[in-house]
Amino acid sequence: MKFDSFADFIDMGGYGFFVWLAYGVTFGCLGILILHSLSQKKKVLTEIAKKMTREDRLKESRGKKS
Amino acid sequence: MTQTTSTQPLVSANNLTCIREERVLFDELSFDIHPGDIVQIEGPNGAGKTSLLRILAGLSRPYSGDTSYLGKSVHRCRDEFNEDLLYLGHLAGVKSELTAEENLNFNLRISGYDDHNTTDILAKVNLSGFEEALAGHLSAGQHRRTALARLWHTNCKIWILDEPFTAIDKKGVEELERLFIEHANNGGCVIMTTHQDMSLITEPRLTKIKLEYQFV
Amino acid sequence: MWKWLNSYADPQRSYNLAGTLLPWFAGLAIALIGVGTIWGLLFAPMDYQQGDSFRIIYIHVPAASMSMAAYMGMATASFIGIVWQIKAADWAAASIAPIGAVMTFIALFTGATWGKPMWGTWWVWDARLTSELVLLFLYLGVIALYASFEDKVLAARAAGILAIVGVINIPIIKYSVEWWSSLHQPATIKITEESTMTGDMLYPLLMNIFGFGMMIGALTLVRFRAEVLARNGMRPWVRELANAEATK
Amino acid sequence: MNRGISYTSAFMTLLKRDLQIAVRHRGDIFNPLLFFIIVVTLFPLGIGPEPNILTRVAPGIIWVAALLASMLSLERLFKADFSDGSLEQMLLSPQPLPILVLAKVLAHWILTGVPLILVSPLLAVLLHLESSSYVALMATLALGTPVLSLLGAIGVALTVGLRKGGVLLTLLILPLYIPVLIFATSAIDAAGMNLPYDGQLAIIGAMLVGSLIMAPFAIGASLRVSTN
Repeated sequence: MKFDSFADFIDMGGYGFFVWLAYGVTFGCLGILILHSLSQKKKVLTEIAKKMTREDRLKESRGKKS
Repeated sequence: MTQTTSTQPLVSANNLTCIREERVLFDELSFDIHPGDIVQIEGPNGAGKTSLLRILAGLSRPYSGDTSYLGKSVHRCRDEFNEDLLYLGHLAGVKSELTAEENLNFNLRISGYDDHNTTDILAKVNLSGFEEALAGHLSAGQHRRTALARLWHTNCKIWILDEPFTAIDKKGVEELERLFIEHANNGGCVIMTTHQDMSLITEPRLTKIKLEYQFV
Repeated sequence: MWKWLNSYADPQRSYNLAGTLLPWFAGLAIALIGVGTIWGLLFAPMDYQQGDSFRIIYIHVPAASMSMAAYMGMATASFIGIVWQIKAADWAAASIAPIGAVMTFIALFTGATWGKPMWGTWWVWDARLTSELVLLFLYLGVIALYASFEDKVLAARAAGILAIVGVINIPIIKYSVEWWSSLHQPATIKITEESTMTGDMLYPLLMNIFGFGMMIGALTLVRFRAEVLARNGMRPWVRELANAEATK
Repeated sequence: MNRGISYTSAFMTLLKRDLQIAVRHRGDIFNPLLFFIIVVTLFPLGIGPEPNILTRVAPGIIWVAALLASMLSLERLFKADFSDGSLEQMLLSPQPLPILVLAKVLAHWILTGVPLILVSPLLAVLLHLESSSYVALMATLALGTPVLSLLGAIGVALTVGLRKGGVLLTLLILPLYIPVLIFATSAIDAAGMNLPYDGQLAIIGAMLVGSLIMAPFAIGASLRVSTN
């Protein structure tokens, strides 16, 4: 452990603001990217499901006409 | 192992699948077109007629499957295929800033011809006297005829025509039909789409390929 | 030669393969980045020149090196997709692009926060920062081009051509920017080369570089799976999955 | 029916046609040129008329304006041919596509690049460019603008089928223009200080040769994709 206290660790030898800004933004971006990537699968599948119901309706209406 | 015989298909489609915007237009479509065939692609709007013609012409790539020319995959012999192909799409490929003559001249030269007499050819499509007129000033029918004029000066065997009769009057349609029959009798083939009824080219002479509207 | 790749071009197989690989990549990434970052922040010795601000290196350098590597990966996938017409490669390229762009952004941002205490300014037109900025533009171009085609088969091919053109140009751009900055570098700003690192400083860095690589791999797999589903919406196996999702 | 037309003859046919169309459509030639001139004249109004400052920034201004003008005019390179179907005919022509594409790019350069080179000394006067840099300015423009046309045509070919291509095009091709910009302006700077600048010119020349060889293939491939 290179720091004597927790306050020291946060202070980062006076550079705390910059170090924590860099780490914060990095992990923030990564978090958003990860969540976005994970949510894509669900989004795609619900969209396909929606499209399938649309197609069913289209088939029905065509079936009635002919 | 195929021998080059008269029965060898000029163009064949092998298991063509076309998917546009996640919709299947046609799936595993196969057919052969032999010399002498006049083929009409039929189907409702949105069934993929134009897409099929563009795939056959090599402008679009199918999702899977391929087309072949004289038994060889078109990918392998694109230059030879292009030399034997005359394609006219929805859009005429006629520049409104150029005169009818310049347009025809350019279109022929870009396909490799250099010994043509544009005045004679334009006369065949009833454009005598309009040689010097800017294509932009011509009527829709005359505009179309400027594009179609190429059909009268070509040695391509494969004609792929998307709605060739659009804006053409009855007499003009008949002339075109006669030209198609003559071309087919000379060992060529015509693949086309049209919503108009033809008077000369009818059922036994005409082969139809029906495309259904696919829901999936 | 490409037969082995072709067998994985089948969408369902590649979807499942990506699924089996994913936990390994994700697990390794979390472990490596976790250990590397804590080690770097807490236990690595302080740099005698830059003090504790140098600890930004543990995310800056991995992000910067991976931003480049991701572009190479994307361009390679595009190349395979275009030349051998393997659609799975196109989908992979499409999945890497946004990840690479985020990496590039992180590299730029952490570079700026490191630059402020070191050089006294958030941004300098330093060769490395400038090339990184250009790389970000290249990524955004690929993403924007992919997004603007309705038909994603075409979109992938168009974006692929652009990615390949970009790869040919990256060395030229990099060289010209370096040459340009050596010409215009104001004398007052001295860029400290990374001073020779002791093992204690280096190991967490290597862990994080490797960990970022694994993380990119894992994210690519996640996005790749979604991309496979989106592009194969007409296949029965995808429809089954969609039905299962809808009834859930 | 004779079909033995040579590559050169096909190239010349297309080049002649494009020039002919442009002559009948004069706005296409003058608009980018006017844009170039107006952008350059805006700079002194924006940064003040001191000759010293203008001399310092003149190479950059002229070159950035040239980049923008080239992009503005490039947008229409394939658009008309795409929307009236002549592009399809070119793609199906038995002539090799890279040759046809090269003819189109050359026509574009003659119509937009050459006027730009000719008018540049006038703008250099307005911006108080060092008198020793005039030759360098024209030489870099002469070697550099064809590179802009060739690289830009790749982006145009990729976006020709899209309805909203404009901003996207900027994003796609401006990064590729950076090396040309860097070497061209530094050559002019060097000439202003009476230093040799043949090294920079040689590099731009190398870029020209490289893009002449590779760009037509990339443009052709892009056209096949975007007209699909």
